[in-house]
Amino acid sequence: MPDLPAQPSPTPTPAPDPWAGLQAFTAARIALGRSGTSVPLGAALAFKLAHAHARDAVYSQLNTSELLATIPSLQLPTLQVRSRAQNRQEYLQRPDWGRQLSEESRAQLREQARGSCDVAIILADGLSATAINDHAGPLLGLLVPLLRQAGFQLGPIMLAEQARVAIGDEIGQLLGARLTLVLIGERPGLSAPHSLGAYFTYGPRPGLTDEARNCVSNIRPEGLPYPAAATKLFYLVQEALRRQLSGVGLKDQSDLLAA
Amino acid sequence: MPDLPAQPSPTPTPAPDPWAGLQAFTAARIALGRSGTSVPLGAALAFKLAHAHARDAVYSQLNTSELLATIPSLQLPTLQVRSRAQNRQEYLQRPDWGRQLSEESRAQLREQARGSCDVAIILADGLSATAINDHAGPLLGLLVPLLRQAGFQLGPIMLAEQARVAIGDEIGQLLGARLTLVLIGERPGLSAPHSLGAYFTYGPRPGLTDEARNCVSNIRPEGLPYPAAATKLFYLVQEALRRQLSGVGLKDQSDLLAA
Amino acid sequence: MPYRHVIRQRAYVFEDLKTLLARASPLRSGDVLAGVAAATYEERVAAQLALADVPLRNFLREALVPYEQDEVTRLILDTHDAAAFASIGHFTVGQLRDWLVSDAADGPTLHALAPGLTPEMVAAVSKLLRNQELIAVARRCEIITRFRNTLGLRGHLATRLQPNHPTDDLRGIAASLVDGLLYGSGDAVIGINPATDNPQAVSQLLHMLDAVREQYAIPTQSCVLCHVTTTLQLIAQQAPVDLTFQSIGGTEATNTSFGISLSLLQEAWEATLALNRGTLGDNVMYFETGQGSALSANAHHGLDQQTCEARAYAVARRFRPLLVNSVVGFIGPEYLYDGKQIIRAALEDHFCGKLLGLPMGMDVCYTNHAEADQDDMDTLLTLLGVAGCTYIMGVPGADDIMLGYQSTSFHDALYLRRVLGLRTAPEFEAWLNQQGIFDGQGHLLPASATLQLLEKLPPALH
Amino acid sequence: MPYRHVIRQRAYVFEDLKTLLARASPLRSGDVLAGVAAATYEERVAAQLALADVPLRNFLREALVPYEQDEVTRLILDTHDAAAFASIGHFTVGQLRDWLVSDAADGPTLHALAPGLTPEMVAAVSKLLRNQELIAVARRCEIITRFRNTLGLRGHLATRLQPNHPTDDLRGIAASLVDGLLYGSGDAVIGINPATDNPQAVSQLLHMLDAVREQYAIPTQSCVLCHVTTTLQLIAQQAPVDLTFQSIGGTEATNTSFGISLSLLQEAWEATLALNRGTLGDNVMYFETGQGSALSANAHHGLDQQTCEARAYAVARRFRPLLVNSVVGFIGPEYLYDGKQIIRAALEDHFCGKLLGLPMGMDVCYTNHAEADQDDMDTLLTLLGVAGCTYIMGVPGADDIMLGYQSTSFHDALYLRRVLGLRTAPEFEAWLNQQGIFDGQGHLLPASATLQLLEKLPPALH
Ligand code: B12
Ligand code: B12
Repeated sequence: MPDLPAQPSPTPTPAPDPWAGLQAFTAARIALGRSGTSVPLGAALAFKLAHAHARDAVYSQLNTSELLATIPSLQLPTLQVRSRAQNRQEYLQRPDWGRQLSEESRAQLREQARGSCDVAIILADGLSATAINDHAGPLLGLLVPLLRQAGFQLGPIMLAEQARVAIGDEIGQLLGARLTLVLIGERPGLSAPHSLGAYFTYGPRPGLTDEARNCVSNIRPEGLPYPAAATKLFYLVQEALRRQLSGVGLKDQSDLLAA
Repeated sequence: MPDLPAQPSPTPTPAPDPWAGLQAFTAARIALGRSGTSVPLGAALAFKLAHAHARDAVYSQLNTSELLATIPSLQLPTLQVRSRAQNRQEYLQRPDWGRQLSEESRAQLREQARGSCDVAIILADGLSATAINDHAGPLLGLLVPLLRQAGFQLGPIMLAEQARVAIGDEIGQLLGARLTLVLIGERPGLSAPHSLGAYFTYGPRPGLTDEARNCVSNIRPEGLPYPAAATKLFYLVQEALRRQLSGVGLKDQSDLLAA
Repeated sequence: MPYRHVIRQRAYVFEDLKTLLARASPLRSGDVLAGVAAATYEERVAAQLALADVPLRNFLREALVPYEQDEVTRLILDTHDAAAFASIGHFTVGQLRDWLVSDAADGPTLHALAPGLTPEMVAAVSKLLRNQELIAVARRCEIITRFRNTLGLRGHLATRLQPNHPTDDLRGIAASLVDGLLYGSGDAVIGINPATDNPQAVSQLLHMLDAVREQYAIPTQSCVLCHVTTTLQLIAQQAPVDLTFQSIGGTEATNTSFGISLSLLQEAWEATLALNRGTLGDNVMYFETGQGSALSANAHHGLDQQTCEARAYAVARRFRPLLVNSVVGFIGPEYLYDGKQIIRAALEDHFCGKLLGLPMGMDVCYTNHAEADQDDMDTLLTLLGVAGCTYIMGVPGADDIMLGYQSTSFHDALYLRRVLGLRTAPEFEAWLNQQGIFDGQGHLLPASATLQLLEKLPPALH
Repeated sequence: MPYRHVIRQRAYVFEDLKTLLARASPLRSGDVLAGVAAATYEERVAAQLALADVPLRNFLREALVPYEQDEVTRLILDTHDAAAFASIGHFTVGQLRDWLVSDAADGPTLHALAPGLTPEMVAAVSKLLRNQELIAVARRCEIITRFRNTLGLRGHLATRLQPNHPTDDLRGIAASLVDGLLYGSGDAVIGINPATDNPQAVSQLLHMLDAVREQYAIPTQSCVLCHVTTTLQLIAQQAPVDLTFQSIGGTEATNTSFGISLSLLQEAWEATLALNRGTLGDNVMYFETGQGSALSANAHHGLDQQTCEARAYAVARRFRPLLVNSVVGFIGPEYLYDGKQIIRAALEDHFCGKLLGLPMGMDVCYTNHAEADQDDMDTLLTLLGVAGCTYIMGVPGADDIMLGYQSTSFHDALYLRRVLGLRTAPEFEAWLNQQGIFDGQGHLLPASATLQLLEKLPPALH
């Protein structure tokens, strides 16, 4: 058996990777360095903490009162609906329920919805209500004026709890909307527990699947910023209404972002 | 790429091991044969089915009415008690509660127990109530007469639900028993989902641990049969009362079984 | 045709083959959600017992999704290789299991048999196998594919470098790409999921990837994982497409919900082949699959999700892909509840893919709404390494900042190669050695600022 | 001394080292039961962050169970090797982690360091390691012990043949024993758990085992796992005792509940050594441990169960055992709820034991009241194989008909050796080859009725 070195082992502070400068270009966990084949402990524990927080984000809730206070500045009525899933537990286990309105919400919409509109905007908690709490207001603040200026008639802003993307199909039909735009909390990631996704569907009706919609994802200041998201969505929604279609057939030809 | 043999592959019926005759000597899963390094499918599925049944046994319940109907033939009073664990879920999560009487049962015993006795016998569901349902009656039918003939005074037979071995310590103290004998359902095994264990403790009182008791295990017709178990227990209980001790210091010197 | 099994006087009846398969499946949330799972453990074992006795030929007679309604069914039955099947045509599912685990079923034999197996047969037999058997049998299969390097060789583990970015920022992506290369990642493919489906943005990504690859003469291939219709459009525009990617499912209706069909895939395959960009081989397709997508699109026809998944492999193998992987924990707990279910499903998917002759990799991953963590991934990663998985993902620090989930990191691949003695694709390893990144033994050298790659960073990073 | 960490303005305070360790432990039911687990995931990570900064020296200053009250604490502190510790004496727990996973911590270095590590340091650092790191570090440790053969060599996996019977029936046991030998099991030990603690019955078992071993000249050792007091009594009566067995725990009070003490173990060790029956070496003790036993006996002093467990290894190493194993899933879901918790605990136990210099095997097992099944065991088995586990159990068909739980089967060991290329102890393998059981490559030959062992069965089976 070999003797231990008389000298104390050098304190292991894993050296940073020489390309640490590249971290300026992305929020991705690059240039972490290593000890053996492992990520250094500091980075490993930071990852774990982010995991704890991302898990918490799944259980965040729509800040309805604040949203209801903000939206009126858009001069649009608001309506609150819920899906058939009563709570997070059910929501996670029954994605199908998250796509259907609850009985009460359905009855309510049947009663209150009259006439029709071009675009119905739905704010859905999805997997991160924080995303809606943080980003829906600023985004709508830019997008709604654009849509209005273009002459589109907007339905009431819907707040949908325990909702999946496809809940927009039923809502849109009940509102007589030509197109629904669902803003929804994307599943929380470690580095982005509050990312917003936008899905729009031309001719919404229950039973549609995802090939019939389009998506603009990763909306948040550290991702696709509000102005770019608003312009992109405006462009796409306009195209969809003009060409009377959405989904695989409609490509995002706006070069706004590529610029 | 090699061609497939033109001949159909021989049907794979894994050959039995040439020592299959040894199966006569044990219920253990020996001489299973093999296909590659795997157990043949028949044996693998039999194992799985046994697992399903053993899991069910954990949730079996004391057949109180039948037990209460049988025991009077022993001419002993019966009492029913419960542990602090209210149901199986709690029982599995809180072994400490399974060792304590519920408030009501404690109060009840305080009231009803008077005087003292040499041996208090407790039938506890443990992890397999089926074991008690099946084996407690026959075993007591042999053991009680032996104890009685030897002049020991017996306490009432206790039926304890959601109980662990150590519940006997509190019961014994409340009954003023010199010794408790807990018959309990051992955790169910695949081949023996209904095996009975017997644990006895001299000078029972809360706070004792297992070094203070003795155990006779695997009581069931396919394991230690009733007559042998009764004689062994009778021998050991007698010794414990004579030497005023149980546990590590008391060895099973009966050669009954070894014979 | 109903199937039955009696246990302790209780008769379990399963009305048809698909019900039998579903009831015989190990427990998972998606099958419970679909209402097709066994109600009790005993029922599940009864179904497995009944399934063991089903002749394999029944799978050729009893289509789980009607032939008339589903082009995937038609593909499976029309391309079934009766000659390859002949050697096991007299087996029941149970006999297939006993034969598969036996020494007779060695790698070459399994490879020759693959065209004779339907996905349903393979799914069925997987339900009778324990994890250890899914591992032991899969590891015998050596499925080799080539484009600019050689993937799938025994004793090798490749990685897809996945340098995603939430806005497809070229510098951000290049930064992750360089990081990955310096950690020895990228032999399977350098593949970006684009945040947007904007064809022009995708085209820029393709050009950037191609430039980096050419600049450093990396023996690998690149891919942007946009929708196949976008790729087709870009091929027409002469964009440098190495591989065409598409998510696929196991029923026609699932594929419809993905906006695809077999003829669209055929068109894409032919278009990509025509580019003729591979130097070592012409495997040009990259497919992703994953249990749950059919149910999610309400396109499962009452099948359990694992059988649907295996059927997706029949779609994949039609197009001789370079790479296939199941993104097993990607969708979420709605379909695979926790680490245990993810692990089981991953081993099944890997096994089924390999048995059907596919170059099967796995996205060892989970979402933050699932009951899983890094420990589960370490476990699964290690098991897949032993099972001979073709490749895994390489995501900086395991955190995909665009897709919102955790996959395997560059470090994870180093770990796995170290403990199991696995190597990168030979051509890629030679390149890593030459670049001073690897030491010639398959291990990373201490990072140095004088590496060629660092001294001359890709233009995107200037 | 309190420890603290602030996360998002929230200050987490841990009143002392044992609380900090408990809160930093991965979630498990036993710690929840004991009321020592972290209340939230965030709190757990906060504790891990705080723990990372604790100097290792604190563990020598702050005894988790008071020195005056506990002989295990006294053993740990009094036998601590300051010289071996010196090389890492300036580390924090976090630095120990970064060093352990580095290439500097190779096998020989770890071996030399072992006497300088206390169980608490090892438990602490294990809480900062992911499963993959528990595997990667443990596999570097080569802990070799000898009695009649050589155990623990790198690339080897041994098995304890466990031929239990509910009434200790000699024929029943012999039948299982022969079955095991014919499947290549038994190099670690042939060890019976006696159903009864009757000394005469135990003695008969010992004689039977010894006769079989002698009859076939098997290079292995036998053991009857009765209480140490019974073994002592039998040694005095000249029974053929190879190894003395005892279950041990990590606190004095746990050991009291087992009816033992350090001095009793010392006495047993000396008595067994004096028999001088080993031919290749004098490692004569066999210990079993397992998370949960301290809490079950209310003897945990507020420690988390994994730290208690690691302390049991300090008891074990005092007596230079031939074999130690944690019966990780044996006690039940009260302490380790499901497959995930069993897997994590097993990897921790194996890692801690190996780091402390013990010949660590594992009982890969579960009970029928736990949420676990064969798939979990396959998973754990495979992981432990990669981690270099010294030995596993060999139970006919994995079903222990006396102890009422499922462990690993003879077949499981064959699987693991096959997929990882592991071998039995060299002396034992030579014997298997000579008997016509193995083929010289470490694989079982087709079973034949003409095997020597079958032609001349042990007398117990006549
Ligand atoms: C989960 C997911 C999937 C799952 C969806 C299954 C499921 N039941 O969840 C699977 C793996 C099947 C999938 C497939 C595809 N996806 Co996807 N997916 C995601 C992801 C990671 C999370 C979505 C989410 O959190 N939704 C919110 C929850 C609360 O709502 P939900 O109702 O449960 O989710 C629904 C939608 O997310 C929808 N969906 C998922 N992907 C896509 C893609 C498009 C174009 C549309 C319209 C809808 C859609 O499926 C879900 C079920 O209906 C996003 C990335 C992100 N950060 O958001 C990418 C993302 C939305 N997907 C994307 C793409 C490109 C695809 C594919 C087209 C890839 C391909 N080439 O085939 C396919 C096909 C999609 C289709 N038409 O059905 C892109 C969209 C890019 C864009 N701007 O158009 C994203 C942004 C990721 C990416 N950059 O690659 N996806
Ligand atoms: C689980 C178990 C253990 C666990 C107990 C921890 C726990 N929390 O459950 C552990 C691993 C710690 C253990 C240790 C030992 N056990 Co033990 N154990 C069992 C087992 C497998 C199941 C018991 C059971 O189902 N109980 C029923 C449940 C419902 O009740 P419970 O209140 O939860 O269980 C308590 C008792 O089981 C008790 N207990 C467990 N083992 C023993 C042994 C003795 C002698 C006593 C008095 C009590 C006792 O511990 C539990 C907690 O208090 C049985 C085998 C069987 N088929 O029953 C062997 C068994 C009872 N144990 C046995 C032995 C020999 C031991 C040891 C003495 C071994 C040794 N040499 O050190 C030690 C020390 C026991 C002690 N004095 O504390 C023998 C008893 C033989 C005999 N007739 O005396 C048995 C029959 C198995 C065997 N043949 O080896 N054991």
